[in-house]
Amino acid sequence: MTTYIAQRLFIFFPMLFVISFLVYSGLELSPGDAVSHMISPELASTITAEQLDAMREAYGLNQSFITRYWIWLTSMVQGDMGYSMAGGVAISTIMAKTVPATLELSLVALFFSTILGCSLGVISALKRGSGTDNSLTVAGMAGVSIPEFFFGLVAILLFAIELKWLPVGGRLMPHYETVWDRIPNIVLPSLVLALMMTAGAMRYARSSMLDVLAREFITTARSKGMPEWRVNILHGFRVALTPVVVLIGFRLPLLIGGSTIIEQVYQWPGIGSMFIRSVRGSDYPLVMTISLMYVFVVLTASLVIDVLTALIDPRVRLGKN
Amino acid sequence: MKKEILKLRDFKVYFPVKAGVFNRTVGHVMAVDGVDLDIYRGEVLGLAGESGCGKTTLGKAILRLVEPTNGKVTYVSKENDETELTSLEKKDMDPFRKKLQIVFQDPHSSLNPSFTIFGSLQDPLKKFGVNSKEERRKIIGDLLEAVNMRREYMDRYPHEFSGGQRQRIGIVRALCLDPELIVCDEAVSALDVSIQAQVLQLLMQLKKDNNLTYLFITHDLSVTEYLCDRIAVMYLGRIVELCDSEDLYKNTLHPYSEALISAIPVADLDKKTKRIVLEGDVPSPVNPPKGCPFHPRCPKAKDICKTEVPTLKKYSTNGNEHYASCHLIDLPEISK
Amino acid sequence: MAQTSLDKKFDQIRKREEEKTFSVKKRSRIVSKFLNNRLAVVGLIIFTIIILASLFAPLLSPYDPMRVDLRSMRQAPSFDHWFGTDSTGRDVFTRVLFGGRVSIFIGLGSAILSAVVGIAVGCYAGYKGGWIDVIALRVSEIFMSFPQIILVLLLVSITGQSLFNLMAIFILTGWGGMYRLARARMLSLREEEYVQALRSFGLSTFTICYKHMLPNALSPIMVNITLSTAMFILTEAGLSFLGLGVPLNIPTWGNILNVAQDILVLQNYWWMWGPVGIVISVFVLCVNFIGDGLRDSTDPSQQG
Amino acid sequence: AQPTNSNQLSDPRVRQALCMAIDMKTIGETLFEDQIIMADSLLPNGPMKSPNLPDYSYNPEKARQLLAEANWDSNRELDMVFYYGDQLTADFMAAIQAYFADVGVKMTYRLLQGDVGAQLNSVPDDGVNGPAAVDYDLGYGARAAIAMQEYYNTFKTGLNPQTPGDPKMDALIENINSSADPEVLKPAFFEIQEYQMEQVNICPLYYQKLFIYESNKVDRNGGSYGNAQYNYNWGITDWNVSGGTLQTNTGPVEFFEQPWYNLGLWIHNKVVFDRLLVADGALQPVGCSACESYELSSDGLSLSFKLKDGLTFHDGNDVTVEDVAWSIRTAMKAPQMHALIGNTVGSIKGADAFKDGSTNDVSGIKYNIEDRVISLELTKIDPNILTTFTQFAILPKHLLGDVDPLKFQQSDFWQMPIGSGAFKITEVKMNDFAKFEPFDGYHGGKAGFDIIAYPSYDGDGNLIKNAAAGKMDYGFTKNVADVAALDGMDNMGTKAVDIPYTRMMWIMQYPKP
Amino acid sequence: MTDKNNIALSVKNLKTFFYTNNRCNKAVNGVSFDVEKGKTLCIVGESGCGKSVTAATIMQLLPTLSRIEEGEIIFRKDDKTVNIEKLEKNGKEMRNIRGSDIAMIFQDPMTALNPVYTVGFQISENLKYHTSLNRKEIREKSISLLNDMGIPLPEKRVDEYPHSYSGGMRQRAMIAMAMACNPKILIADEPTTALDVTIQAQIFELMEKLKEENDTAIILITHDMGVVAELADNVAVMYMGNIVEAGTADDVLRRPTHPYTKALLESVPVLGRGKNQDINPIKGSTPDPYNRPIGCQFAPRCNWQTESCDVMPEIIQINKTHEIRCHKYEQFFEKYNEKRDS
Ligand SMILES: Nc1ncnc2c1ncn2[C@@H]1O[C@H](COP(=O)(O)OP(=O)(O)OP(=O)(O)O)[C@@H](O)[C@H]1O
Ligand SMILES: Nc1ncnc2c1ncn2[C@@H]1O[C@H](COP(=O)(O)OP(=O)(O)OP(=O)(O)O)[C@@H](O)[C@H]1O
Ligand SMILES: [Mg+2]
Ligand SMILES: [Mg+2]
Repeated sequence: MTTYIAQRLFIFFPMLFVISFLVYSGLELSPGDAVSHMISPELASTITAEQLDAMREAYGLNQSFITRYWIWLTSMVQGDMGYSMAGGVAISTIMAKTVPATLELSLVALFFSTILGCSLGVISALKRGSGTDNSLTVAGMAGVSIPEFFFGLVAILLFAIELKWLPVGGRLMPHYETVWDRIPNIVLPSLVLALMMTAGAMRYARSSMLDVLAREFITTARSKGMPEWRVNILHGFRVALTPVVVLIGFRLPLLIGGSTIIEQVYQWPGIGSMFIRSVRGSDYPLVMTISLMYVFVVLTASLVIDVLTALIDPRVRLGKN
Repeated sequence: MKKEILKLRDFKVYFPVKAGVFNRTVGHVMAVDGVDLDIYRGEVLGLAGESGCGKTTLGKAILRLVEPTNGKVTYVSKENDETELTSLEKKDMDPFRKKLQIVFQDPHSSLNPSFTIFGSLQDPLKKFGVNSKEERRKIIGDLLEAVNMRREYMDRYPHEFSGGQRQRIGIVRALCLDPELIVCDEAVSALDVSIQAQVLQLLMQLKKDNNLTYLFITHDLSVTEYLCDRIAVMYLGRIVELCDSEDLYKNTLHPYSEALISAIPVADLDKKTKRIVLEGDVPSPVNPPKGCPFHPRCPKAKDICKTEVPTLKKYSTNGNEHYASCHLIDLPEISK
Repeated sequence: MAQTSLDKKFDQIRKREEEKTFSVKKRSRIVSKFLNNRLAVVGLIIFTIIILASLFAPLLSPYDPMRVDLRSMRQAPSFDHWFGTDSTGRDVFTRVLFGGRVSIFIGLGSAILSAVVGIAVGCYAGYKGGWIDVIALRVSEIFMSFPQIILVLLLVSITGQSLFNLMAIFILTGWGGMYRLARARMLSLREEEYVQALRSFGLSTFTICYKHMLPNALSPIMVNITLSTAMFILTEAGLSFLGLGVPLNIPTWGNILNVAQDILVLQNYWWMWGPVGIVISVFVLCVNFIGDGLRDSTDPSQQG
Repeated sequence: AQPTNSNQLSDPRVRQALCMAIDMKTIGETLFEDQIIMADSLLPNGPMKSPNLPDYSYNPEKARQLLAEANWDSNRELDMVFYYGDQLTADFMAAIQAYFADVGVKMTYRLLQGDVGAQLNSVPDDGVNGPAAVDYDLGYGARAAIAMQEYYNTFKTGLNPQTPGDPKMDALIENINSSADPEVLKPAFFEIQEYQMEQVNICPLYYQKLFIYESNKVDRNGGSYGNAQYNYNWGITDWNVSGGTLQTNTGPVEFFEQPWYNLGLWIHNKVVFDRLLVADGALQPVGCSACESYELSSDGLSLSFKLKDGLTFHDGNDVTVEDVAWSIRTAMKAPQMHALIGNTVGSIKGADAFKDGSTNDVSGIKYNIEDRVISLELTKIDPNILTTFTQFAILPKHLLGDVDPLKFQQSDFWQMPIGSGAFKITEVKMNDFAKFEPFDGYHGGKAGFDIIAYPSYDGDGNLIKNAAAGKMDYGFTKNVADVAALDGMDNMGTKAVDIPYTRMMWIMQYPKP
Repeated sequence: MTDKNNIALSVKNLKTFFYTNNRCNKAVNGVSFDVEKGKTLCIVGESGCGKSVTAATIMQLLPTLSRIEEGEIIFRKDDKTVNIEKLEKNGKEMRNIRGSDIAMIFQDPMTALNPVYTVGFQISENLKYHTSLNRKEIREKSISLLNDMGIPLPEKRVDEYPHSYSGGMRQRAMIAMAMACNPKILIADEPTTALDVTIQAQIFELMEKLKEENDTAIILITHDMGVVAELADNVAVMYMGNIVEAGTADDVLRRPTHPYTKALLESVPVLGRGKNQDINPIKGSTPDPYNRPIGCQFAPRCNWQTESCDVMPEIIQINKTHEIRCHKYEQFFEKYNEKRDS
C-alpha cells in the first residue's frame, strides 16, 4: 500500500512539472501579454509605447520565455505563488479567498448528490425494471441533459426573481454572521450543481449495485437465511460502494471544474470565475497557478481515491496491487 | 523408429514480478523451470499436472506466443534438418509457424465473435500464400467437412455454434496450414462429457489422417491415459515423471503422480481405490520450496528431499524408458 | 399466493410458449434488445427527426437564419414564425434548425474524430504495449489531469475562438477517454484465445489489432461516442454562455440559447430561449438514451 | 477620391458607402429602443459641433453606387471585431451584417477574447504606409472623453492603429491643442471635424447615453445627474436613503483599481477619494473641494492651490500639500493613467527630467506644508488643467510613498484603500461586496447611510438580476437593454444622461499585414 | 431401504420455469426425488440440465424472472413437515430454514464469499441469526468450525479476508459456514469443479467425515460420473429438466438402464482402463432449451429412438430403488444384458 502511494507520488511531481511547462508554453503562444491586457480598450490609445515597455520591464516580461518560466518555477517550488498581474494581488491571497468558496460549493453539492445519487441508485437497482426505476432513470438522465447554465438561470428566474424565496447569487453579505445566514445563498447553486451530479452518481450506483446483486455471494448470503435488508445493504451495497467511491472521487475534480459555470451564473466568488477572469486577462501567473491547482486536485483526488478504495476493499488493501 | 520433431533443452519461462516504488522486478514466477523434453514425430505426448504448474506456458512458449527466458527449442524436420527456434528473429519464425499450431481450451473465447468462420480463418491462409478466395473457401470447407461439420457453416458467426462445434472450428483453424505438431491446450476440458468424447475421437481420427503429432495438455489423467502414447507429469514448472501412458498408471514412480492418480474419481465402482490425500496447496511458483519442490506435501518425504533438488533420471519399467525425478525411487538408474 | 402482475406476465409467456405462438424474429440479439428498450427507441426516433430537420432546414423554413428584420423583432410565436422572432427579428425556428446543424456537427464530429484518434492510438498501444503505450498513457494522463471544462477554457484562450479550433480542442480533450477505453478493451481482448491463435500464425500486428480485435472493442466505444456527443453539445452551450464558444455570427444552439442570460429576455420573451433550450435538452437526452440503450444491449452481463 | 494603398478600404468612397449602408435610425428605434442619439461625427453635439458636416445617413442606393465606383470586390469578407460581450452588441452586429449584405458587402463579426488591447490597438511600425499591426477590417468600439481634444489626439501620425498618418490631420490636431480658450478653439474644432468626416476615417454610429437608475429607497434631495463615469458634485452627503443602506454596482472584484485610470468608474473612486476641485454635472470645474482656494494665471501656465485646514485621511493622518505633490509626481511615472491627467502632469515643468530619472524632484512643483499651498508651473498650455484637478484623486503619501510607481497597482494598499473622501471602506469581501461607511472627518458633511457595492457593472447580467432581487438602489449603466429591464421593475427607475461618449466603427485603412 | 422416517426432503413433480427474454424455459420440468438422512444423493447431468435450478428451487433462491410452477418440496424436520414451495420467498419461515436446516455451498468459492468481510464475520452471521449464542460464543464456535474443517491456525485465519485464503481453504470456509448450524441437509452445487483434483480429494474427505459425524443428508450436484462413483449413496441422472434415471449408486452405475446413463458412462475414458478402452460419444449435442424435443428429451440423440418417444415417458419403477423414464427400457435392458451375458 505504502509503496503504491509512493509509486504514485513518484509520477505525481514530474507530471506536475510537465503540465506546468506545457501550460506556460501554451500561454506564450496566445496573443498579447498581461501588460497590454491591463489597459482597457477604451483608454488603450492613450497609453504610449514607452509606458507599455516600462511596464513590461517592471513585470519582467521582456525576459526570454525560458527565463521567465524558470523564475516562475523556482519561486513556485519555494512556495511563492507570485502576484496576479492584473491587480498585483498576491496569488496566495486570491487563492485563500476563492478556493474556500469553491470548496464550500462543491462539497455541499457533492454531499447532496452523493447521498441522493447513491440512495436513489440503490432503490432503482433493487426495484429494477419497475416504474420507480424507469422514472428515476429518466429523471436522472434529464438532469444531465439540460445545459447547466440554462438550468441555473431558470432556477433564478423561478426561485429568486418570481418567487423571491432565495437570493439571486453572491456568497457573503455584510450582515452575514453565522453559518445559517449563509445558507440561503448556497442553496440554489449547490442544488443546481448537485442535481446535475446526482444523475451520474445514481446511474453509477445503480449499475454497480446491479452488478453486485448478480454476484454469487449475494446468493450465499440469502442461502444463510439473512433478511433482505442485510443482504442488500450489508452484502450488496457495501461491495457496490467501492466503485461508487471511485466515481465520487473522480467527480470531485469534475465538480470543481464543473462549478465554473454555476459560479458564473450565481456570482459565486470561487476559483472557477477567477479562472475565467484570469484566462480572459492573460494573467499568466494566475492562470498557471490555478490550472496547476486544478491538476493538483485531480491528481491528488485520484490518489486519495486509490487509498479510499483500498480502505473499503480489503482485497486491494492487503493484496500486492 | 522414433524420430524427434521437437527437442526442448533446459527450457525456462519466467514472468517478472514487479513491485515497489519504481516498479522494479522483485522476483519471478518460474512458470516453466528447466524442462528437457523430446517430442517424437507422430506421437501423442500428454502433459498433465495441477492448475498453475506451467502446462499452458510451456505450450505457448514452444510457439513463442510467450517468449522463453532460457533454453533451446529445436525443430527437426522430416528431412532431419535441425533448426533452433528460440534464436530465430520473429519474422524468420514464419515458415515454422505453419508447422506448429495450437488449439485452445475455451470454446467461447477461441473464436472472434465479430467475424464469420471464414472471415476469421482466411487471413492466415492469405498470409501463407493462398491468394485466391475460391481456394481459401475450398480449403476451409474441406476441413470443416473433415471435422464433421457442414461446408456452409463457414459463413456463420461463432455465436451460432455450440461449444463442441466451436472447438471443432478451433481444430480446423489449427489444421488449415497443414501443421505437423499441434499443441492441444486443454482442448476438451471445457466441454460437456458427452461432447468431449466426440472431440477426442475426432482428434484421433485427424491425427491418423494427417500424420500429426500432438502435445496434449490436460489436467485430466484419464483422458491422457486414453489418448496419449507418453505422459509427462508436471509439478511447479518441472517435469517430475515422464513415461509410457500405461506405465504411469501401472508402475507409478513419483509420489506426486501416485497421489494425483489416486485423487481422480473413477466412474467405476469396481475400481474404487483409497485416495491419497495430499496436505495443503500447491506452493507459489514465485518461491518454490527448497529441495524437491514437492516435499512439503509429499507423504513420503525424507530429509534429503528438503535439501537436494532431484533430477530427472531415466529408469526402465516394463521394458520402456521411464523418467522420474525423486530421491526415493529404488530402481536402478539407466545411464544414457 | 396472490396473482401478481409478474405472474400474469409469466402466464402469458407460458401460454404463448405452449401454443408456440411466440414470434421468433431473425434479428441480432443486440438489435432486438435495443429495440426492446422503449426509451432508446424513442430517443433514436427523436434524434433522427432532429437531425433530418436540421439537414433539411432550408426546405422546412422559408426564412434565412441570418436575415435581420428589425421592424418585426421579438414577435411572439405565430403562424408565420413558429417559435417567434428574436431581438433582431430573425426567425427563431429557422435559427434553431440551422443552429442544430452546427451544434450537432460539432458534437457528433468531435466525438467521432476523438474516437478515431483514441482508437487508433489505443488499439495499437493496448495491443502492443511498450514505449508507445507508456507515452500515450502519460500524454492522455496529462490531458485527463484537468477538469474538462478548465482545459477547454485554457485551450480556447490560447487558440482563440473559431469553429475549427473548438472542434480541435474537443478532440484534444476527448481522445484520452476513448484511448483509455480502447486500450482497456484491447488489454482484455489480447488475452482472448482467438487473438493468441492469430499470433500463432505470425500475422502482422496491424491486421490482428485493427482488423480482428477492433470490431470487438467497438460497442463500448459506440456508447462512449454517443455520451461524448451529448457532452460536447452541452460544453459548446456552456462555452457560449461564457462567451468563449463558437463565434457569435454562426448560429449554434448554444449561441441561440445564450439570450437567456438577459433576465429581461428570460422573463418576457420565453420563445427566444424556451424552444431552443428544450431542443438542446431533448436532443442531449435522446443521445443519452441511445447511449444507455446501446450500453445495455451490448452488455452481455445484463439480461432482461 | 482614390485608394491610397492596396487595401480597398483606404478608398474614401468605400468608407462613405459603409457608413451610408447602415440604417442607424431604424436600429436606434428598434434594437436600442430609442435610447440613442444619431451621431454625425466623433464629437458630441454641442457648441463645438460644426454645422457643415456631410450627410451619411442611410442611403443604400448611394452606397451601392459608391461601391460600384470604387470597384468593390464583392467576394471580400470584412472581419468586424468588437469587445462588448453583451447580447445587444451581438444583435447590433447581426443587424450591421444584414445591412452590409444588402449593399453587397460581406462581413463577419467576432468578439475579441483574451488580450483585447493588443488585438485592437497595436499601432503599425510605419505610421504612414503600414502594414497594419492588427488583422481586422472593421472594429466596433467607443471613445469617451472628458476633454474634446481627446477625440482627435490619437489620429496623430503614428498613434492610430487604423488611420495612416496624414500631415494635414497632424496640423489640425496641433490647432485644437493650442489654447485654453474655447472661443479660440471653436473654428479649429469645426475644421478638424469637417476634414475627418470628409475622409470618413471612422464611421460615427451613435452617441451613447448614460443611464442612472435609482430604487424608490433613494431620495437624492435634488442632487444633479451627470456622467457617473467621472467625478462631479452629486451631493451624496445630502441624500436620504430609507433603510440606511445604499446598494450599488461597480464594487471591487479582486482589488480596488487605482483612481487615476478610470476616473470615476468605480464606486470607490467617487466616494473614497477627495479631489482638489469639483465639477458640475456637465463636468465643468465649478470650484473647490479639498482646496480652500486656487489660482490659475492668465497665461494658463501656473496654477496654485491652498488646501483646506484640518483635512484628514480615513486613518486619521492629515492631508497635506506634500500628499498632493507626491500624488502628482507619482502620476508622472505610473503607467495606467488617464490621458487627461497624463497630459496635465506631463506639462509640468521638469516632468520629463523626473520621468527619465535624471532628477529626483520636479522643478515645476513647489509647496509649503505650513501654508498648505502648492503651486505648479507648466511648460505648455493645458486647456483642461482645471478639469484634471476635478478628477485627480489625492492619495496618502504615508501609505503609498514606498511603492514603485511602475507597480503602483500591485500594492497591498489597493485591497482596502484609504482616502479622504466622504466614505471610508470598512469591510471588504473581494468579489462579494465592499461596505463603505460615512467618514466623520469629511469636509463636505457626513452622509446618513452606508453603501454596499457589489461587483457588477454595466453589460453584465448580474446588474439586472441583482436589481430584480432588490439588491440595487443606485448605479449606472450604458446598456440600453438594461434600461428596459430596469424600467420594467416596480421599484426601479432610470434617468438618461447625455454624455460625451461616441460609438463608432473603425475602418482599417492600412494595407493588410 | 427407503423408510419414510428417514427421508429428510422429498421433491415431487417439481417444475421451475424461467421467463427471460419473453420466452419460457422449462428448466426443471417435473423432478421427483427423496433425500435420506445421512445419505448422499448425487444429482448428475450435463451442463444446463437443471441441476442448479433444482437446488435453487429447494432453497427458494430463484431469480425474479422465474417461478415454481408445480410440485411439492416437502421438508421433514422432527416429525413436522413443511411445504417449502408454499413459503414466502424471503419470508421469515423460509429464512429460518435456510442456513439452519438446509445449507448450501456453491461451485466457485472465489465468488461465493463476500470479499469485503472476514471469513469469521461471514460464519458468525449464520450463527447470529439462527442460534441464541452470544458474541463470544459465536466467535469460539466460528473458530472451532474452522478448526473442524482442517484450516490451520483458525484463531488467526478467522479474522482474515477470503482473498488471503487459497481456493481449497475457501471451499472449506464455505462448508464451515454451511455447517455452522448443523443443517439437516447440505446442498453442494458442484463444490469442487473449480478446484484441482488433489484439493477435490481433500474436500471430499471432509464432506464424508461431516456426513458421518452429523448424520447430514447431502445433495451433491456434479457432472462427473467419477464423483458419483466415489461419493454417492443414491444417484439421480438429469437430462434437460427431467430425472431420467434414479436409484442407488449400485443400480445406476452397475446396471444403467436408461440409454442416456449408459451412453454417458461409455463416453468418458476411465482411468486405469488403458488405451484400448472403448469410448462411444453420444451423437449431437444438448438441445437448445427454447427448442426442446416434444417428448423424451433425449430422443433425438438416442440410438433407440422410436415414434413412441414423441410422448414424454412416465417414470417406471424397476425395483424398489431404481426408476427410469424411458419407453424402450425393456428392449434396451434386454439387449444390454444379453451383451453382458455373452
Ligand atoms: N503472463 C503471465 N504473467 C505472469 N505470470 C503468469 C503469466 N502467465 C502465467 N503465469 C503464471 O505462471 C504459472 C503457470 O501458468 P500456466 O498458465 O502455464 O499454468 P497451467 O498449468 O496451464 O494451469 P491451468 O491448468 O490452470 O491452465 C502460474 O503461476 C501463472 O500464474
Ligand atoms: N438466472 C437464470 N436466468 C435464466 N435462465 C436460467 C437461469 N439460471 C439457469 N437458467 C436456465 O435454466 C436451465 C438449467 O440451468 P442450470 O443452471 O440448472 O444448469 P446446471 O445443470 O446447473 O448446469 P451447470 O452444470 O452448467 O451448472 C438452463 O437452460 C439455463 O439456461
Ligand atoms: Mg492452462
Ligand atoms: Mg449449475
